[in-house]
Parts: sequence; structure tokens; C-alpha cells
Amino acid sequence: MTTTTSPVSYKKKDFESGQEVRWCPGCGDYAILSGVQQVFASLGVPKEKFVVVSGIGCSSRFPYYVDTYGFHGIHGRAPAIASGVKCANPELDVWVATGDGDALSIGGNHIVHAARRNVDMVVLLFNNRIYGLTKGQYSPTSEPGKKTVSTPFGSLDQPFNPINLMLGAGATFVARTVDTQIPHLKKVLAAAHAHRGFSFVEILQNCVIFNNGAFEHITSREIRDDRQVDLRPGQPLVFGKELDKGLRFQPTSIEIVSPEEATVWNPSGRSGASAYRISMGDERGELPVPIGIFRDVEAPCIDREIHAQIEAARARLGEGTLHDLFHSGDTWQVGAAD
Amino acid sequence: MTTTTSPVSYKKKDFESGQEVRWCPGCGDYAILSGVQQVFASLGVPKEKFVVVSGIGCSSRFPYYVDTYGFHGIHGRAPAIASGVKCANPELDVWVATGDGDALSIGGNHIVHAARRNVDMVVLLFNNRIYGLTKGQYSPTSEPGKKTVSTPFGSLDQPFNPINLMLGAGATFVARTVDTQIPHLKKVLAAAHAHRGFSFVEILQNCVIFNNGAFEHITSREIRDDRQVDLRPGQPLVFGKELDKGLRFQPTSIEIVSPEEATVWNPSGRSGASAYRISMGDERGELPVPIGIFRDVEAPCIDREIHAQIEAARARLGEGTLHDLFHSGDTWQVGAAD
Amino acid sequence: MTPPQTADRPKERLEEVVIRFAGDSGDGMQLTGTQFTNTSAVLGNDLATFPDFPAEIRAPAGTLFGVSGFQVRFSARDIHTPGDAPDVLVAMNPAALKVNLPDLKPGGLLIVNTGNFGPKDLEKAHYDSNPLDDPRLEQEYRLVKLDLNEATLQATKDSGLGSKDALRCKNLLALGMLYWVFSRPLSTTEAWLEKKFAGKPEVLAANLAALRAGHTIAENSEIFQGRQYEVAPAPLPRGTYRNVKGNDATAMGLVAAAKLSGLPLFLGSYPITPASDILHALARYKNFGVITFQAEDEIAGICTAIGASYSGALAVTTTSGPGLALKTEAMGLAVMTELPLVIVDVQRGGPSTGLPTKTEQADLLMALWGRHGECPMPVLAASSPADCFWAALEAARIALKYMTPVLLLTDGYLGNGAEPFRIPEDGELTPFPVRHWTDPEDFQPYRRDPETLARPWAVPGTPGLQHRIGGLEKADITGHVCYDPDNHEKMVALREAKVMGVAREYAPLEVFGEASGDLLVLGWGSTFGSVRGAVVRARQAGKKVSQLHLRHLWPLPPDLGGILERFERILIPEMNRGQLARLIRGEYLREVVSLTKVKGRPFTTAETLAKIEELLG
Amino acid sequence: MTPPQTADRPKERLEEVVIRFAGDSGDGMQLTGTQFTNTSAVLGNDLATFPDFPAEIRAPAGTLFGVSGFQVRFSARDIHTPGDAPDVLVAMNPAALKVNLPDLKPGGLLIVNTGNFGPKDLEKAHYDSNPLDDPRLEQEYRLVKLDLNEATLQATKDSGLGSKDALRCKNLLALGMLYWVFSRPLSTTEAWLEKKFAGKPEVLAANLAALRAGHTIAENSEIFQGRQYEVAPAPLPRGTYRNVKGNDATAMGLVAAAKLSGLPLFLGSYPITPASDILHALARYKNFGVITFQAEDEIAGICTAIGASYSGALAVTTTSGPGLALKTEAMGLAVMTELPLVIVDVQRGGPSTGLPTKTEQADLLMALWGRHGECPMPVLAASSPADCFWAALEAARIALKYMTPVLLLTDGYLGNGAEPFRIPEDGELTPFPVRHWTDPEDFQPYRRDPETLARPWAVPGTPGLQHRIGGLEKADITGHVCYDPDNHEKMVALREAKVMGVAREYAPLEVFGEASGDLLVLGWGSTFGSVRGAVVRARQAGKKVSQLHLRHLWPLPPDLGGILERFERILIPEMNRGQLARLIRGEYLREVVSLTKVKGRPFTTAETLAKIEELLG
Ligand SMILES: Cc1ncc(C[n+]2csc(CCOP(=O)(O)OP(=O)(O)O)c2C)c(N)n1
Ligand SMILES: Cc1ncc(C[n+]2csc(CCOP(=O)(O)OP(=O)(O)O)c2C)c(N)n1
Ligand code: SF4
Ligand code: SF4
Ligand SMILES: [Mg+2]
Ligand SMILES: [Mg+2]
Repeated sequence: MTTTTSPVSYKKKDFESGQEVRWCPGCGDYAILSGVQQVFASLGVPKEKFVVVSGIGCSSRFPYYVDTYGFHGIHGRAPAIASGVKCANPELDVWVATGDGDALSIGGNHIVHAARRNVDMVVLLFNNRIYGLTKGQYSPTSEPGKKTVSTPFGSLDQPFNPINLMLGAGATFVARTVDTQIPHLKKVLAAAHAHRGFSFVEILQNCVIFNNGAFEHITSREIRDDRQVDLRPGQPLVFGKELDKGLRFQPTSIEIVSPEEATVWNPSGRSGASAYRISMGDERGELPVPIGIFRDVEAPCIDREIHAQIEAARARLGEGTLHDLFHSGDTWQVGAAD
Repeated sequence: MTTTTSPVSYKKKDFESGQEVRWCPGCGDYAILSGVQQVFASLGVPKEKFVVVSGIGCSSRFPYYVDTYGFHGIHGRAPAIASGVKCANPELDVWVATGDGDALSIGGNHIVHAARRNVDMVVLLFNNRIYGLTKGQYSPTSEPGKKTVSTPFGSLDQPFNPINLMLGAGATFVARTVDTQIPHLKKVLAAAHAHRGFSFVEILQNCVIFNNGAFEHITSREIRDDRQVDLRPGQPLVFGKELDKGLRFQPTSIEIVSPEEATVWNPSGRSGASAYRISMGDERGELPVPIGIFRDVEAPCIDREIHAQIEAARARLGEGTLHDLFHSGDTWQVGAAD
Repeated sequence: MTPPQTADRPKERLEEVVIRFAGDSGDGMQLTGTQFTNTSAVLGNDLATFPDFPAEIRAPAGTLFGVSGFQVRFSARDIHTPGDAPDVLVAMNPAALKVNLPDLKPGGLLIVNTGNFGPKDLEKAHYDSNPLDDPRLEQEYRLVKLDLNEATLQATKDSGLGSKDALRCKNLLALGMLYWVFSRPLSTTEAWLEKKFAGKPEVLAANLAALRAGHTIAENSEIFQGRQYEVAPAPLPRGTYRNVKGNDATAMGLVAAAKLSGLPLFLGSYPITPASDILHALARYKNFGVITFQAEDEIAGICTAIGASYSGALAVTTTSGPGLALKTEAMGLAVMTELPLVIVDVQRGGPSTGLPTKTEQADLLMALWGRHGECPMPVLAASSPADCFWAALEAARIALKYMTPVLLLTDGYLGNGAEPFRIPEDGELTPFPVRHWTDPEDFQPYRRDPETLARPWAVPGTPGLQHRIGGLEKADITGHVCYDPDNHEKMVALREAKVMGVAREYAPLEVFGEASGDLLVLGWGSTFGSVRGAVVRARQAGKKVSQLHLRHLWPLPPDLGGILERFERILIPEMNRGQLARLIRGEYLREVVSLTKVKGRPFTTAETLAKIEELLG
Repeated sequence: MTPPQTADRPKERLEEVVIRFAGDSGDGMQLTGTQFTNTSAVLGNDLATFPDFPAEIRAPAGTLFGVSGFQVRFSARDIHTPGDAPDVLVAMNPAALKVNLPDLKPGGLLIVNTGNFGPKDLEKAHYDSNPLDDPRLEQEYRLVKLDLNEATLQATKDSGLGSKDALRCKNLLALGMLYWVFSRPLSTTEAWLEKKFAGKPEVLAANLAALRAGHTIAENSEIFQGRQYEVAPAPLPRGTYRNVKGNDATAMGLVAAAKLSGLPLFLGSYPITPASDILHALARYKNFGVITFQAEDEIAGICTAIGASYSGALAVTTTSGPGLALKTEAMGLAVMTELPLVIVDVQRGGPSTGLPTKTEQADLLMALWGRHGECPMPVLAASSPADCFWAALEAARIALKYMTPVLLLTDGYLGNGAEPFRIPEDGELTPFPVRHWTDPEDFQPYRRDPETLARPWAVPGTPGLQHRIGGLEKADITGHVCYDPDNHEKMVALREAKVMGVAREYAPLEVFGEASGDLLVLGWGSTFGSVRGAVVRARQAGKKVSQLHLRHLWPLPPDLGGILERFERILIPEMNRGQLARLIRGEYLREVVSLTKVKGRPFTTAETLAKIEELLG
């Protein structure tokens, strides 16, 4: 996403709204908030241009805490509200904060359509694999068998992989980062913002109350270097504490190889097929979990196109006036003509 | 999808409801109807076990014409209604008839969730890339720039690729066929039925009135052998009038090769990554369009699992009685004890 | 039209005529009717039209359910409906005859295309024998039998068109005949054909030939016994007129509101019959700066509109019953965030999918109360196709002035029907420029205008006004999230007071007829025309009956209660089971007589008149 | 509880006591309250409880918005509400004190945990100085100050638990104290702790130690001046009782209906506060054959239920306001397809997201009229937590008998509140076995039972009954798609007649008090208890006031009109802006006095009583 305004310099605290933050102590949302505020301050966008739109959920409280324009919408509809905000005024810098329930359960349709249309916005999916605000029901990203208040005998659903769902929907920018890895989060969000079009960022987020440690096996300090591979555009796919391992694409699989043999990551291939493949991982779960940038391709953004089409019509037909409006069909006179 | 009843033998006409068919003369829906009736007759399933559920659209009139149980629902909700039908009674043989607007526009969320949950049903997506019933607005599968009543200056949306969307959602069976290629259609539908779980079949369908010839470039008799490749499980990816060309998977691309060098198609890899790749095609549009079976993997079906979970609970706790219901918490007596 | 008993060369003058064109969906009846209408409009007749087409896109040819009809009434007087029963019926095939003949006035002119009366055609229309052979037909009607197919093929044989394509012109031939019968020029239709088929010279030639042949046949053959009619121009208020369909008028009203307010227009919508035409119409106004966003569903339709409203646009969402149901939750969000928004519901037959192509007025109570929580919203209704323009303009003006969603009710009958629209003259429309809030000095997003109770509209991009809104209860003034019990009660009351305040600016109600009397016929929406017709006739018969028609359904006009008191009885005709009647009873504790009709069809004047006569004895 | 002026050793007998526990969300106040309730229940008191927790999951410790409260009223009489003002307040920190002190009765017992009154705690509660230093506190209340933290650490020091974990037991210590004060045994709570912490011996030991220490401290120290109270068992109808929350009672009613009808229960639902607990409760009844389907949204929730109903299950969908709004369209489908379905709306504060954790009754008109087209449906309401059981059972019975969706209204106050529920005795519940249609002989899907007008329920899988249903208008008898105008009117009337017919079987209304008089207090839903309390007191004061409470909101009971006529005036208290009042006015043309409260909180008995007194002078 890009805006056409002149750079301004801000500090993180310029993006603090002063509202009392009401998440549970220890919630991953705090770190994400802080990361986003830092990123906002760094972008050189005048703060009045930011609009943060959300749905309903713990994560959807986000807009209240950022000193920008904000719209706390209704459950699941943030991508639609944001599409309206952006299409009406493409000069705005539109961000969506949403949860795994908000975005992928009730709001699943709006997010895939916003992606398909390539509405220029950044979507932050706070994925804690649980419904936080409504006190702990399983979500569309919860692991099968999960016992929750609504599934005391274990859930029977297969979860979505949000990355694959968004790739399947044609999202032009797809990435993943982690609440506790703030430098990575900031890097990914900056790239998402730099992308012109729909940018989807899944953020693995810990819910201390209802799903504590859901991502420990990927994100805990001790193991994360071995369990994560950062997809860095133009860089080889290497991982491990000593960056001593690499990934190489084979025709129908991915192998673990030495760093030298690793495939160089290209998120800009039109098809997104490699992104899909690496996101699916392998059947035995041996491959590390990818974070970073899965896909980043250029495509027309509907918000700009709408206005371009209007401008083209105006250029061709002239700005429509009330007179044109009324006289576009056959007319006739009653009484003396004027 | 499988049912546990004994085979019965039927003729196509056993599945004709006798209702006057109200599609436009020449509509592709007629051929699909006939194909489905033939398939139904061939499956050996007692006809009272079939339930055909639909939404709203020309295609969603489908249930009226098939002499089975039928439910013409509301716009976009057929997968949800069908999920209820099937989960309440897994013995039923549930089919969904839906259009590109019904399934992918208003109903997009329900279809991805039914796929994710792997509800055992066959979904027939009549993709004519247009809203037929409401007289010709563009749909989420219409090509960009399309001029329709609602987009007189050309549409600005990017379309969904339904196959990729369903792969991204985790559908366990994904296929494509064509209204005018009835033998292929029947083969694909039989496979979809044989698959235990959620089966998605995109059917390219011609709307003579509002989008005539939308698939000519893929399906017209003269060119179709060169423009289509049939994905046949366990068979090499060959195409062309003389089956003189093949496709081979490379690490990050697909090449046209000789038939001998062609990759053998395996739709049963867990990840679905090859299906995704071949569905995306290449950037220059040189690869033929795949039809046939993209994906076919086994996974637990929620409808059966629900009942298994209930049975397990009954086995463990005994069938709950009214007495159990009332006495599951602390109780106390008022007045003389009985 | 009651044709005189003797055939006479001089043209007979008629006050008004109702013609119904009926044929297969593929026979071009809608087009034929529209051409007749436009030609008559230019002659200065008052007009009203009503198309009635099947739910199927192209129902199989010749079937009963595939019959497509178009009724036009043109008059030398001021009229308000397309007429109850046609004077003239054009039946292109047996099915069209069967479906429409019961409506034709006794003695009416019946033009039948005998070319389509083969055994197969008769069978498809479930006729056991050829109805044309029944002598009663000729006794009861003025029957004109002609093989239009043959005549068309003859007329077009030099056009270069194949016979299948040439046959398509038979509707033009019928049209040409009627032009002669009713003394209308061919020029309007000729000009239209020339524009439409500019790139297809053979099609153009064939159509022109058929049109002219029809005229010639009528003039020269004896089929009409030389009887020709005239309908003089109507004494309409002076001005420039055009013909408009209700849905197009709604679209024009919205564009006019955008122009008058100085805001861009944003439509977020999802296609649904019979509302889609508003989307189609607005999509053509690109050079007026109109944004049309065809959303993934109705929820996204209204949510994108809410987003656009937040961004500062004049935001609109259009739909019909099932879609309105889906928008319910988001309408609550618009109420809570106090953003301007126009919601148009083109009502159709319900419940559920119901009768999707038919008309009804059964969404009124839903419009008033169909939202969770205390969620008030002004509700307006349009009363005729042309009035849709004014109603839409008014809805937008209220939304912008009071920072509130406004619901506008029209229906399928209004949306698809057409009538002349007097084009507002320069200066007749008062601009109401909207200025977004820009002053950061002590800005508070929920500090209200003391008069209108509207909150300031501060749009993203405005420096210094960053603020957050949403669906949770808002603290008075600051707009912060607030769970305080007293604040909630206060905000509920404030939102209510704001909406109720809209009524202060209504013009006084105008009763048609005396201000008191035996009976007041109270109506809303599309019943206007049939009620007016009935009241006029009852008054001519000396009854003390008046008419009052409501534009504003909520809040109700402050002077309504007083008017009701001045009548002995109140009759409320509605195309539902008595929804306005329920509202009036509850509001004024006043007994009313409810006349209901739920047939997917508008009231006829005769039906309303019969009830008036029954009540007044 | 008004404690006597002198301290006395013998236990004082009290009629009833209201205790409110208040602390941080993490302080375990809900648990403490529930334990006190259960213990009192077993003693045979009548009971009512009301929890009041913050919208936040774990609001930051010590903040005002993070205060969680639980009020329990236990009585030697028959009671109907958790009481207006508490006799006893337990405040675990300054924020809890600040939020709740205004409600405490003058002279009430105030127990404060001084261990949490450090400068930081005071600051978070926005106290400038320590309120405990204010001498008025001791003058106005019976103040008991104790450092519960310290006492808990002391009591648990041998448990083996670290001090952080041990401190968590301070609520048990408070509970132990109250058990002594109100002469309750520890055994119920001890048994519960033993079960709950079976696998965690250290936690168990600490909790038991804290509980017992509280009891000992109260007994041995002088903080309560040795004053101990007793509340005798209430003279409830004899039987076996259990304590139930309204939402759990709703779930039980639905399971009972499934058992009594012989059908499997299917719930399609999407979580939403305050309705989610019904989903949670039903999810636990797996061995009762209950299917719970957590759908992707509310629309899928109801649509899966409709599908399951088509398959032959007793289908249910549960939600709260915003979710009900989303279900609107599909409710129309259920009406058109005439399938049985129970829709439960646990109302909360609106509009929009509103006050999601607070209570309100503002969805009534939406329940009645909030659907497009003419779309009638029986609407019922529950009047107390235990009554949710009976109301749910009745809703299911009507749905199955009449083949219709039925809407059941409860609210957050009922859903979260609890009271004793008398367990129906064997034979008290009459089975109503449902048999699906199986006879293929001349089967017609829309041929109705002549008495109930219900259509046959033929479910997929039944040989020979293949048929198609859907949302388009149905032909009478055959159920084919039908656009015929007269058929539409007939079917609209039939659907209406079927629903109106439900009223025939209502039991006669029971007026509490005389059958005529100066004032009738007419209510619905959760206002029952506060109205009953007020009416009882007004009658004791000699007023001619009676109470009538409606279970059936649509169709209205046939004898209602007659009852209304027998009273001079009608007072309708509602937690909305007068929705039942509007219905009654419109239906009976009867002036009514509306008492409204929209604060997210139930009426107090005092508020209703004040209005009664105002009206009766
Ligand atoms: C229409 C509607 N349905 C349901 C709800 C209740 N609800 C609020 S948030 C939520 C899910 C929250 O989960 P998620 O989106 O993952 O956010 P989190 O709280 O985990 O951050 C639900 C079901 C609602 N507010 N509105
Ligand atoms: C809630 C609702 N919204 C809109 C409609 C109108 N509608 C009916 S079918 C349809 C789209 C049809 O397109 P598709 O699903 O592609 O089916 P097709 O007619 O092309 O077979 C629409 C918009 C409706 N019936 N209900
Ligand atoms: S419930 Fe979970 S997601 Fe919500 S604020 Fe608490 S820790 Fe965060
Ligand atoms: S409009 Fe198109 S899709 Fe619909 S019936 Fe006609 S040809 Fe078929
Ligand atoms: Mg979540
Ligand atoms: Mg389509």
C-alpha cells in the first residue's frame, strides 16, 4: 500500500491514543500494538491518513488504542467496511485488525473478496486459534480434537491454513509473522505497506487465557530457529541456529539440503504455486514452518481503478451536470417552450 | 461420498421429476441435468436417499427437475443447509447445485467452511461466469473488463479461480468438467460420489443469453483437445488431438514435453500443491486448461465423526435419560423425601 | 375506450386508452410497449405503464408461464395508474391470449397473431381447440386476426435478413398498426431504430420495413374498418417532461442529491430483482462521479456503503426484501455510528424468496422495527414512478442533515412502472451543500448540533480530528466506548429524539378532498394511483371521501392525528395484511378499516372503489 | 437484613439476605458466589442470583471497569429476583468498593480486604485518599476490615503452595467467614473442592485451609462481634430441587423436548454473548444424542438447523440480538418451508454491538415483525431462570405440532441469573411423540392437518415421498412452485391462520391478584420477578393492583383483551422504549402507561413499586 503524501516524522507515542488498554495482562496483542505503532511512526504518512478498521473480538479492540481514525465495526465485516473507506477515498492508508474468528469464520467471505479485488489495504490477522472475546470456543484455525467450552469432547473440524486460503483467493501479498518477534513483525508490516494492493499478514498471537502456548512449538526461543524458516525475497531458504540448513524445491516436493543448495526465494511469481507449496509443508511435519513473505506481486487495485474509470468517463463525456442528468432520454414540452 | 444401502437399478427417467423445465432453450444446464440424472441412475443408491440442495439462481432450479428429495434454499446458503441435512442424517446422499454467484459471491463463506469440515457431499458449481437469473450482472468468475448491465464501462474485479479457492480451503476432492462433455462429466461425478467427504466439481456451463460462448476458447470441438488436459489419477498428463503432448513438473514451473516424459498425475498427495500449481497455469497462458480430478484425498468426515462421538459418549456414559438430565447437578429436597 | 357503434372516417377522439401487449418473452413485448409509450409521451399524453414479465429468463416459447406483458395507458387527462382493464389487447400467441383475455374490456379491440396458432402452439397453451374458432370471441370483442408472421416475412423480404431473424421484426409490424390506429407518428421509433441498429444495416432495414408495413396494412386493408382514434395531449403542468421508470427515477434522485450536496455518490449493492435496475442505472453515471460497487452480498453492500459514508461520501445501498433482511445487523451499526446512509428497499412478494418478480408492500413493519435493540431510523415511501425521484432526494437530504440512516421504500410496481416526469426547472432544486467538519478546536465526535441533534461528520484525512467510532455504546459528547447505565439510557433517548425531530420540518399534510368527512382513505407507497382514481370517482358520485397519502412513515407527521380525527372512518388499502393499519392503530388508538391484497399485483381502482362504496353504503 | 442494635449470642433469624461479592475478574467472585448459592440451596432457602461481569476477559487488575460482581439473595420466603440492594458487600479491592458501595443498604455489613488498599490500588480505582480512613464509612455501615491476603498466606503456609498461588485462595477465606456469619456448613464447598482439585493435592489443601480459616476467624475473633444469623428454609412446593442458570435451563428444556418427542436434537449456532452458554451446555449432552454444530456464522447456524429439521431432527438455533438480525432472511425460509425450528434470542443491550454483556428487552418488535414479507411466527418469552426450561419445552412443542419456526425470547439477566428449579416428577412431563410422515398414498407435502393446519413432515430417506420444497411461494396442497395471485393470497392467509391457531390451546391466563381493579401491571420476560415483588408490596399496602405476565407474545392470548378491560389502567414495565406497550395499543386500542428502563440493568422492585404508587396516588 502506498500513499502519495509527503513524509512526516513521528514517534511511536504519537500513535498512542491514550485509551486504557483492556487486554488481559500477558496477551500477545500488546506486543503487536506496540509493533504497529512503531511501524506507523516510521512510514512517513501523515497520521490523519491512517484508518484502522476492525470487526469484533479481543483483537478488534485494536483501533481504540491507536491515535488514528478508527472504525470498530461489526463481527466479520471489517474488510467490507474498509473496502468502502478505501474505494471512496484511495488517498487513505487503510489497515484492518481482525481475529481468526472474525476474519475466517463469520468474515471469511469478505476477506477473500477483498483479496480478489485487490483493494489496497493491509490486513492484520491476529491468529490465536481461539475465540478470545467470547471466552474460549474453538475457531476455524484451532487444531482438530481441541477441547473447548463448545467442544468438551474435542472439536471435529479441520482447520484452515490462512495462508493457503488467501493464496487460493488470489491475494497479491501474503505473509506471516509472530507476536513475540517484533523486529520480524516490523519488517513484514513495512513490506506489506510498501505493497500496492491487498496485503494479508497472519500474526501468530498468544492468548494467555484460553489458548496459552498455542504456538510454543514454533515460536519458543529455544527451538524457533530450527522450526521456522523466514521467507526473504531474493534470499536462499535457509534456517537453523547456525543457518546451517536449506530448503530446495523438487518437482513435487521440498527437500532439506545444505544452505548452499537452497532455493532462492521468489515471492513474485505470478502463480503463487511455490508459496502454496511451502505453506502446505510436508506430510510428516519435518519441514520448518515458514514465516515472512509468501507472495508479493503487482496487480491493479480496484480502488484506484474505480477512480481512473470515473476520470476517463469525465474526460470523454465531461462532468455530468444536473441538466445532463435530466435530459439524457427523450423529452417533450408541455405548455409554451422556454 | 458413499452410502451404505443396497444397490438398486434405475433408468435416467426414474430421476425425472416431471416438472416443466424452465431454463432458456440452449442453456448448458439442460445437459448437466441429463448427465446428473444418468449418474444418479447408475450409482445403485435408493432414490429416496438422494437429497439435492440448492441456493438461488438459474442453476439452483436444479432440484425441481430431479425426482429425489430436494431443497431450493436461499441465495448462497445451500452448503450450510446441506451440512445440516447431512450431519443430522449421514445416511443420506447429499448433492448441492449452485452457481458462480450463489456459491462464490454471497455463499463464498459457507462453501469454504463445508470444504474445511469435509462434510460428505457433492457440490456442483455451475460456472457460467455471470449472474443468469438476475439478468446478466458480472460474477466473481467473470473476466476483468467485462461489460455487463452492472458494469457498462467494464468490470474492475479480478476473478476467483474456483479450483484454487477450494484447494486453499482444504477441499478433499476438487475437479472440473464441462457441460457439453457428458462422458467426462459422468466420469467426474461418479468419482466425486465415490469420494468420501466434501467433493467439489466445477462445471463450465454456457449461458446462451447473457454470456454465450464464455468457454468457447476451451471447450469448442475444434480446439478442445489442444486446450484441455484431463487430469486422470495415475495417468500421465498428456493432451492434444493425437495425445502427442505431455506436461512435466519442474521445481517451480510446468513444461510442455513429449507424452513419454509427462508426469504421472497423482491427485492424492496430501498437500494439493501440484493441483494448485497446475490449476494456476503459466503466466503466458500456453499450458492447456486442466479438467478432471485435481485432488482426491481421504480425511475424516465431520458428519460421521459427530455420530461417532455421540456413540462413544453413549458407550461410556449410557444413553442419557430425563432423570440424568435433571439430576446432573447438586439437588436437594423440599418437603418429605420420596 | 368504448368504440362508437358505427364506422366513421373522421378520427374519433378518446379520453384515454389502455393497451396491453402480450407475447413470449422473446417476442419483444417490453420493447414494443416502451416504444409506444415514448411516442405517446412526445405527443403530450399523460402516461402510465406496467410491465409484467415471467420469473424465468427465457421461458420456453409458447408456454403459459412464459408470457410477457406490457401495459400502457395514455390519456388526455391527468392519470395515476396504468389502468385496470385494457381496451386493446395484442396477443402474439395462444398462451398470451389465454393469460390476458380475461382482463380485456368487453367490446375491446383484440389483435391476434394467427401465425402462431398451430396445433403445437395451442397445446403448449393447454387449449383443447382453437379459441379463434369460438364465435363468441367475435361477439364479445372487436377481433382483428392477422398472420403477423407472414406479413412480416413479406415486408422484410428485401432486407437481406434470413427468415428466422426477419420474423423477429413482427412486433414492429404490430406496433406500426397501432400507430396508425391511434394516429401516432412513426418518427420516434424510426429514430430509435436508426440509433440502435446503426452498425447493422440489414436488421435496421427489416425493422423499419416491418414498422412501416404495419402502418400501411392498417391504413389500407379493411381490418380496422378504417376506424382511427386520437387521444389529445393532457393538460399537465407546463414544463419539460421525460418518461421515467421508478427505479431510474430513484437513481436520478440519488445523483441529484449528490450534485445538490456537493458530495460524491457511493452505491454499495448486490443485484436482486426488482432492485437491480437502480444499480444498473447508477453504474452508467460514471461521469457524474458515481461509484458503484457490486459487492459480494448484501451485507458487504451496506458495509462498503457505511465505510464510504465514514470516508465522506453520500452513501447508498439498494436492495429488495431478502437483501434488506441481511442488512439488518449493519443498519444497527449505521444507527450507532450515526453516519448518513440511504437504504432503498424495492419491495417484492414475500416471505422468503416468495414471488420475486411481483410487487408487495409487506416490508413496512420490518422497515420500522426490524432491528435488534432500540434502533430508530426515518422511513419514507415513494408513491409513483416519478415520485421515486423526489422521495430519493428527500431521503438523502434527511440522511445528510441528521447524520442518520434513512430507509426508502418503493416496490416492484413502482420500480418497473413508468410515467412522465416533469423535469425540475433551473432553480427549482435547492442545493444543500454539505461541509465535513474540519475544526480541531475542542472537537468531539458526539457533540450534537443543538437543533438537529446531528453529530459532526469528521472524515479520515482531516488533520487533527482523529477519532474512533464503532458499534459499542458511545459516551455522550466524547463518543468513547461507555458501559455506564445512565449514559446508555441517555443515548437511546438522544438517538430517538434526533429521528423524531425530523418530523418538525415536514410540510403540512395535504388532504385531497375536504378536510373532514365520512371517510378518509389513508395510503402509503404505490397504492397512491389506484386510490386517487377511486376517490375521484367516489367523489364524482357525491361521496364525502378524501384521500391522504403518506410520504413519511417514520416519524409520522405531527398533523396526522388531527386529520384522522376529522373523519368518521378511515380506510387503509395496502398490499399486505394491514401493516400501516397496525401502526396507525397503535399510534393513535384509532379504529381503522383495513383493505388488504396480497396477490403480487397492485390494487385496481375498481377494487378500492368497491370498498369505498361498501363502507359508505 | 437489618441487624438489631445490640450484639447477642443467640443466632438472629432473618427472613432473607442479599450478599454481593465484588472483586477483580481474577478474584474468583463468580465462583465464590456460586458456592455460597449452592450451599444455601441445599439448606432449602429460596434463591436468586445475578452475576455482573466486565466486557473484558481479564481487565487489568484493580481497575474500575475490571470489577466483577456476583449477587445472591437467599430467603425463607418465595422470592423472584436477586434483590435490589445488598445487605452485605464483600469488596476485595478499592475498585470493587467504589463501584458497589453506592448500592449497599444503609447499615449493611461491609467486609473489606484491606490487603489490597495500597497506594497503587487506590490510584487505579481513582481514589485520592484511602476511603477506609473516612469515618463516615464506619458510621453508615457495619464495617469489617481485614487483611485477607495476610490471613490467607498464614492459613495456607503449610499447603506447600507458593505465595502467589496461595493468595488465590483468599476468596475461599472470605467465603468461610460468611458461612460462619450465616450459619452455613462448609461441607458442600469442601466436597466440591475435593472433586475439582482431586489431582492437585497442594491446591486442594490450600483452598480447604483458607475456607476453614475464614470460618475460624469469624467465629473466634471479634470482628463480627459474635453476631451470627440464620435464614430458615423457604416453604417451596415440595419436590426435588436444583439450582439452575437460565441458559442451562433453556438447554435442559430443549433436551427434554427431544426426549419427550423422541427426536434427536440438533443445535446449529454461533457463539455470542450472552447466548453462548446454551451452546456450551448442549455440547455436553453428547450421550443424550445431542448434535451441536458450531457454524461459521449465525446464518449458517440457522441454515444448518433448517437442513437438520428437513432431515427430521428437532432443530434449534440460539443467538443474541446481532445474530438474530443475521438470521432474519433464513427465518423467512423456515416460515415458507413450514419446518419446525426453535430460535432462541437471549437479548442483550443494543442497538448494534451496544452493551453486549448487559441485559435488555428491546428485540420484541423485531421478533414479531422483523422479517420481509408477511412472515408470521409464534413468539414466546421466559420469565425467570428456571422458567427458561418450561418456555423452551413449550417452544419446541409448538414448533413440532404446528410445523413452524418458533421464537423464544430470554435475556442476559435470565440467562446468567440462577434460581432453584423444581425437578419435574416422573409423569409430570407428558411425552408428545412425533412421527414423521411415511404414507406414500396420495402424499402431498402441503396438505394440512385440518385442525392444526400443519403440513406433513416427510423426511429424506423415506421411500416414495420424494418432494421438493423451497423459498418460492408454494401451491396449496401440492407445494409446487406457484406464481398464481390467488394462491399467494391464500397461502399467506393459511400461514397466518396456522400461527394464530396456536392460541386456541393456551391455558387461561392467570391474573395474580383480583381479576379486576385499579391497575393491572402487564409484563413479559424477565421483569416478572421485580413486578411480582412490587405488586405484592403494593397489595400489602392495600392497593387494588394485579399482575399479569405473558408467556405468549404472538399470537396474543384470546382472553387478554377481556382481562385488560377489567382494569382502570394498565402499566407495562419493559427494559426497552415501550415495545409491548405499542403492541397492546395497536391490538386492543387501549391506552397504557409505559414504564421503561434502558440501562442494561433489570428493574428493581423499588422502581416498579414507585411507579405503581405514583399511578395509584
Ligand atoms: C454477529 C455477531 N456474532 C457473534 C458475535 C460474538 N463474537 C464476538 S467476537 C467473536 C469471536 C472472536 O474471536 P476472534 O475473531 O478470533 O478474536 P479474538 O477475540 O480471539 O481476538 C464472537 C463470536 C458478535 N459480536 N456478533
Ligand atoms: C439474498 C438474495 N440476494 C440476491 C438475490 C438475487 N439473486 C438471485 S440468483 C442471483 C445470482 C445468480 O447467479 P448464479 O449463482 O451465478 O446463478 P445462475 O443464474 O448464473 O445459474 C442473485 C443475485 C436473492 N435471490 N437473494
Ligand atoms: S482473552 Fe486472550 S486474546 Fe483476549 S485479551 Fe485475553 S489473552 Fe488476549
Ligand atoms: S439465463 Fe443463462 S443460465 Fe439462466 S437459464 Fe438462461 S441460458 Fe441458462
Ligand atoms: Mg481469535
Ligand atoms: Mg452464474
